[in-house]
Amino acid sequence: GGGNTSSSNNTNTGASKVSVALVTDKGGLNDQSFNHLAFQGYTKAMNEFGFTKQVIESKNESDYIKNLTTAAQGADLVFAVGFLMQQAVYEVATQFPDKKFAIIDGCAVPAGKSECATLPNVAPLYFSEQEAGCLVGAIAAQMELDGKSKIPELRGKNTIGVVAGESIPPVNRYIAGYKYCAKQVNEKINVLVTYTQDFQATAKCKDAALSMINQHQADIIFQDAGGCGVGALDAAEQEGVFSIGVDADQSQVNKSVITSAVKRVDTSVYATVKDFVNGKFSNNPPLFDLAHDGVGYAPVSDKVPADAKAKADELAKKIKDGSLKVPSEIPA
Amino acid sequence: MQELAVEMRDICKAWPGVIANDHVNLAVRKGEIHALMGENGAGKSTLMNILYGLIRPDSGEILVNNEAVHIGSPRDAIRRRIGMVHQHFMLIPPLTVAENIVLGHEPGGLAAGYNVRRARDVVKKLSEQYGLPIDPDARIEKLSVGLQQRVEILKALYRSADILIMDEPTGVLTPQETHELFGVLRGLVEQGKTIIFITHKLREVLELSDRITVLRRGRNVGELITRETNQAEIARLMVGREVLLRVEKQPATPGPDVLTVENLHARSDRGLEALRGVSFTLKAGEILGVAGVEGNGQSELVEVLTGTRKATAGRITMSTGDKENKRDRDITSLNAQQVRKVGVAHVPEDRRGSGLVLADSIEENMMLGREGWPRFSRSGWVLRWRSIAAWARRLMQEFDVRAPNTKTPVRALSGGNQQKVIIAREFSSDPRVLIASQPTRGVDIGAIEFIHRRIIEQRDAGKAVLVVSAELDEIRALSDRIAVMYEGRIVDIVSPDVSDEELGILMTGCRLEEAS
Amino acid sequence: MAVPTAPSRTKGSSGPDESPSALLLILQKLRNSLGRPLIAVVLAIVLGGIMIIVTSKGTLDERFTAALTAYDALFFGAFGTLQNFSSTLDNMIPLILCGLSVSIAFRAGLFNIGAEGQLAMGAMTAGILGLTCSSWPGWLLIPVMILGGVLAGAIWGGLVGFLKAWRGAHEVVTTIMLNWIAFFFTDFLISGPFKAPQLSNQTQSMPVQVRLPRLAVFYNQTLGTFLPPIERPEQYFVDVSFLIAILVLVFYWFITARTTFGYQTKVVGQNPRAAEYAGISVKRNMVLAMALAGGFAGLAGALALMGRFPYQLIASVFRSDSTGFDAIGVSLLGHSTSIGVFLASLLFGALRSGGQIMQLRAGVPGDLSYIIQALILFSVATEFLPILARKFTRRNPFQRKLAVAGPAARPVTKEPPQAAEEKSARSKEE
Amino acid sequence: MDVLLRVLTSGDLWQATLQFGALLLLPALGGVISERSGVVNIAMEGMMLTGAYAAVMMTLATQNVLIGVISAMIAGGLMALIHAVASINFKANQIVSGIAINIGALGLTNYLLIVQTAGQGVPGLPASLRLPSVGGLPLVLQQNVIFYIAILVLIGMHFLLFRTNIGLRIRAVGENPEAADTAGIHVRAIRYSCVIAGGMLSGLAGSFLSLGIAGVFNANMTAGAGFIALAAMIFGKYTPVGTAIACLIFGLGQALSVRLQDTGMSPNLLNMLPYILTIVALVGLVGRTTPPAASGVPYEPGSE
Ligand SMILES: Nc1ncnc2c1ncn2[C@@H]1O[C@H](COP(=O)(O)OP(=O)(O)OP(=O)(O)O)[C@@H](O)[C@H]1O
Ligand SMILES: Nc1ncnc2c1ncn2[C@@H]1O[C@H](COP(=O)(O)OP(=O)(O)OP(=O)(O)O)[C@@H](O)[C@H]1O
Ligand SMILES: [Mg+2]
Ligand SMILES: [Mg+2]
Repeated sequence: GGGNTSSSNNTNTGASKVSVALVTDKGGLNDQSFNHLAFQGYTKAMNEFGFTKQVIESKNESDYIKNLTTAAQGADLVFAVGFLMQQAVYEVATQFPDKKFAIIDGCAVPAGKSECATLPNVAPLYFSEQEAGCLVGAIAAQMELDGKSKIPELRGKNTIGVVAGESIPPVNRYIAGYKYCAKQVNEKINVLVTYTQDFQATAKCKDAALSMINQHQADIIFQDAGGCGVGALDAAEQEGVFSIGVDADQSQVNKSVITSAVKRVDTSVYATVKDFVNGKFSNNPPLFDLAHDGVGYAPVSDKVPADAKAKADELAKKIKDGSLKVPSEIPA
Repeated sequence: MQELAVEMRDICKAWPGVIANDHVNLAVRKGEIHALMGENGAGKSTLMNILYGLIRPDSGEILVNNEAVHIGSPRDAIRRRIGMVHQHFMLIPPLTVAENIVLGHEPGGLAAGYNVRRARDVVKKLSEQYGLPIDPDARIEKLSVGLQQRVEILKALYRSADILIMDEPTGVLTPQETHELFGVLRGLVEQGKTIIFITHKLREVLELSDRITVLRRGRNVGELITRETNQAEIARLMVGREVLLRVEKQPATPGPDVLTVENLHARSDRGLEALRGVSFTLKAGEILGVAGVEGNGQSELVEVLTGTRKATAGRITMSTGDKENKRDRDITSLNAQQVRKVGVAHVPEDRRGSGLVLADSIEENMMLGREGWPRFSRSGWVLRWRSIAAWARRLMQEFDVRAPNTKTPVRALSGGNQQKVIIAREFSSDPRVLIASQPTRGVDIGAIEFIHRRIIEQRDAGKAVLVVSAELDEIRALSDRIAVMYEGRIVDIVSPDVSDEELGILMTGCRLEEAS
Repeated sequence: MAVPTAPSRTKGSSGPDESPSALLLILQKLRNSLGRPLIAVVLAIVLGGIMIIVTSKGTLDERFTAALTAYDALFFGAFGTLQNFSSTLDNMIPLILCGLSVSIAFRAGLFNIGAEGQLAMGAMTAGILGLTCSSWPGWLLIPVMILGGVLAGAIWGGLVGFLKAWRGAHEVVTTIMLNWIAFFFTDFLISGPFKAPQLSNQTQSMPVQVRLPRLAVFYNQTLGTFLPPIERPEQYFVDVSFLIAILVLVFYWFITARTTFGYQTKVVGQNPRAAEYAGISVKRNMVLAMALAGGFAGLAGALALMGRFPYQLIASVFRSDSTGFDAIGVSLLGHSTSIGVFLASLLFGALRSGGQIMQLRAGVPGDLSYIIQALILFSVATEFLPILARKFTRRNPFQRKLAVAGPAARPVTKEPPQAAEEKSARSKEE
Repeated sequence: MDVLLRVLTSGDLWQATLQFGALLLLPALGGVISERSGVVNIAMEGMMLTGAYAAVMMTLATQNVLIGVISAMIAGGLMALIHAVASINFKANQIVSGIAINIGALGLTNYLLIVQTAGQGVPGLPASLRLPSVGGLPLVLQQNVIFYIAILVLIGMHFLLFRTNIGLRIRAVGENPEAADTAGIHVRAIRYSCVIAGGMLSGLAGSFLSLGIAGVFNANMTAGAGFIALAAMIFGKYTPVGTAIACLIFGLGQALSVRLQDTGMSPNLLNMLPYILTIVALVGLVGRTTPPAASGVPYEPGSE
């Protein structure tokens, strides 16, 4: 570019001096999950604060450290998306102490260790997926309690399911909350879990959901498998039962979605940029939980009876006031 | 002036680096058998492929029945009633005879279902009409070459060809089959068809054709009337020098037995009994010719002898060559490498299929099967390219292999030169037993002369030589004794002075004394 | 399914008009082997540029600038700084090794789609050894891990050769299936028995003594004690396994060009019937070649584990890694020769590292580098150049050929070549 | 054991088996016809992915699912056309060309997805823009319409290849193009048609995946299905019926791997099932498979 930086769209504030980069994990921007959401938050911040877009999609694990380094060389704030980048963030952040880093779903972990290390320039952005999972689990369980007579689409077997991708921490936290709170609400409920070991092969997730529905008469399916999981939503629609979306409000994705477990990655990214711009970057950001509005459930559809929604709200309140602790490990 | 069926004027065709046809003219009269002759690579096939539309000429003009025509593809040629039997059969092995014949012109047309019955009827009618019996439902891959040849002719006739091009049709035929074929061709001419006939065999030309056109290095070097010429003149025209049509040789001076074969049995690829008790001995310094109609176990015999096929019974022993130690060595169950090691060299019948790796260079082919020998590698493991190249260079010179250098891929050599590569490799390995299968198949007279001389040299150097050939002329010219095979057995071993008739009788499985 | 056969040593040298001068020969060879791919690369880049122009926004001028910016970034990202270049080199390591894996199989006439699975098994085995013998000293454990990786890959690859030799099971099917089996099996081990406590889907990092140092660090510790040392060596990502990859390239060259084994596998690959005639065991060579192929890929796995941050095995990594497929392109682009594989790896490695910088700096999705990769493969594969050249000279080929095969060339074509008969055999070979 | 028995006797398992089978069958049949004409096609994966992408994008653009399906077939056909031009006219190495298509298709769909949707991904399709399933039948047969089309294609292709004159010509071209040429057959025309038809079938499979099964387009949503189809084609000895059986075996493995998770076995180990099943079947039952003789060999008539 020329020396005269009179670029047309960046003229609003002095804030155009900030530069922010986003490094996705191997899922890429099209993952229909946290990379995608992070990019949405990033875009929002970009529009507001007027920095230039600096995004790298990693193609495999060996790219993480390279891409973070490259990003750190050109940006003041670098977002690393995904817990798989934990070690790489530690490595790069120690090399660039004057640059700020934020990592979604993780923290800086020195190679060879498994505990987080606290670095002054790394903000770990954690989400209490289990709390979001809990709320949608409560809704599902209450609907099962209400039963077929009230909600004719149900199969009447008091069975719900989760179609999960791979067994990784964020996924398992969702499942943990879902199962735990479903049992809280409805002791006898049967919660099925299937891992498809895939976040992309839509057909596989659809089949897994169909199997739950047709074999076990599950009638509310929580998808927890990114792009693959869209197939599970579709299975529910096809069989005339219900589904629950994940990460974002997926009611637009499929008609069968009654609500979604929401994880506001976009908000967290946006908020972090905002803090950074305002000079308030912290290496100890709040846990993005229910209390901080980091997770939650999306507006329910009209298929959800009022008592189910009420149940969710009741649990939400308990969680917020601390009287209910949702485990992050899947209960037996 | 007789009417012309085909006239080709000023045909030029260049391939990268080679001019195949250089202003060639050819005139073929209606109703004649016109022979096209020339060395390997003279451009005969190219010229005929141009006439058949497989190759487009760079320039030149084609007239069919005195009418200038454009032949852009075989479809055009077929429309002009030109049929061609290619040097290499254009058949599809897994399909049946009927399918092969009607292919491209199926009864019912393209859009219809394939009608087995109608195709079969078509073939039956054709074979009756022209006296060429064949089973329409047989798969091509199960047919003998002779029958495949017949299918090719029927294919052309089915497309109602009036002008029939035959590119080296006798190259792989037995004498009997050749004789039959000639009968058929004469019959076709009587029905008003015109035949263009390519062959390397002078005798056949003199026997069959009316007129002869000779090509040399892409040029038309003469047109002869068969009645008025002789073998020597044709050969001279073809090669451009005098050719010895018969190799001189001294009577053999056989030494001790080298190879002894006792009661050998083996199965063919299809699991049939191909050898049913073959026994013979081969002496140092003699050539034993194996004659017989193809498919009577000759191929299997050679394969068993050279270690590429397992014998099911019987014994092959080889003398150790050691004067003091007279114990023989049993080589029945050795593999091909081991057989080579004990001193057996092998010129295979299918040079392109198994004797050479076409994509590889001459030098690489010169060590095929012997790469572990000290000349080519250190301790059988690390190749010595310098020595390999030097060796190849020497052999190329010694055996007159014509190619730019030792790194030329053998694919770019002519058939004759490819054969010389194999001959060079095998003959130079200082074997004690030399087995040559169809050593001159498809090569021109110049090369035949050369190869024959080399074989006799080997004999005179005291090697035991086994020659298998479908060419009676060749067998007769080379052999000191002739073994005739029939249905997996050696019917008799006779001297080369027996008459053609007598050999013919042996080849049908009768012994001479029985017949007389 | 036919497998493209390995080229013969004779590739560059053809035509009677060749001068015997060694230097000229080399130059000509270089032109023949490099010229075409180079033009292919240029063409691919032009097409990719058109793609950017079509899909970006703004006036034509802006679009054009966008394309230029993108390529500037691409090139910069691959070669622009020493650091970027080191990333390119780092990307090359598995590409070289897996490229050789595909190549050796090609030479034996086998199509190895299974490099990725063999790589996974190699990495897994090395990892298991590293984790279970973590108290061993580095000088012992490093070779043991590498050997273990090679061996595991060799077994996984050899199995393919064995199934083919024993039952005729087509290697394309078995390699695809074994890939997935390897992916799920390693995932099972990584997220099961060997999972690091408190981490998920990952094993512990390998013990410190087996982590291969970065090349720059290594240099500083060795040559750098005499020569000027490199500052901040840790930011150059390529590690010493690059040297190992180069050694393996030399090894491959030696095996294929200098040993009877290499010669025999080539014969087996090009003409199994000739191999039979020559007494070369087709089955044995098939198994050996596949085992060697697996060994190369297994080595790639072990080295990636030991040489790359974070020195641990992560579940589902192998499945989403495209190295095994890129390697097929590398191998074919490089004509299965060691130099070719090296250059093709350089190209692919550069596109990989450049592509990400391109996305970062020019905002063009990094996937464009995949599109360019595909375009390069296409234009190399189609060999459109000779065909265009022929079309171009078609106007008067006869005169031209005369010049080529003119009087001077007569001696070598004295027995003029001929063809029709060979055509089917020949085309089969190609 | 109980679980296994229950699973094996459930209609749901067989329904899923058939669906996975059909999804693989279409591209595999595309491979069969291409290979039968003598052109190796390992690019089913890429053609499927392109088809899936085109189907969704065109359906969204035109709000017409039929146009979406046709676009998918055209997109697959176009990819195949590239392959055909490369392998037939330019005598490209057909494996390289196939690899290029696979890499290119993945790159292209991801690239366009980001460019076209500004990184936001495509929305799910409403039911009206979906390929419908056939209801009112026994569970096993309640399949998407494309399933039934796949069955028709299977029968049609078997009939075409082995019972018609066109099929005779296709097989002839695949076995010995030179012979076919001299018999007056237009080799290039046949090869072009077969390769493009194959691509269209892969494209159709892509639309089955995106419009029928998933209702959305995801990055790399084929996730290797095209390669399994390739394997199925070889496994099935390049015959339509054999290929169908291979697809079923694989589909069964796939369906089982999800359903057997009830046994508490590791999902990772269970996921190996379809692949192991295929190898065992290949080694145990099928053995040697020989492709059409001229497969992968560019045909160069003497004139070129
Ligand atoms: N790829 C190629 N490029 C250039 N020339 C070739 C190529 N392949 C073959 N040739 C030429 O074709 C000739 C081989 O032709 P052909 O097969 O007719 O040999 P031949 O001598 O006729 O064999 P036969 O013994 O069967 O008569 C060689 O002389 C060679 O120059
Ligand atoms: N397809 C081809 N590509 C390159 N060169 C060819 C080709 N076909 C033929 N030639 C060349 O044309 C020349 C003439 O070949 P042609 O096959 O016509 O010879 P021929 O007279 O039929 O020989 P033969 O008696 O061996 O059959 C050969 O020397 C060969 O080099
Ligand atoms: Mg000829
Ligand atoms: Mg010839």
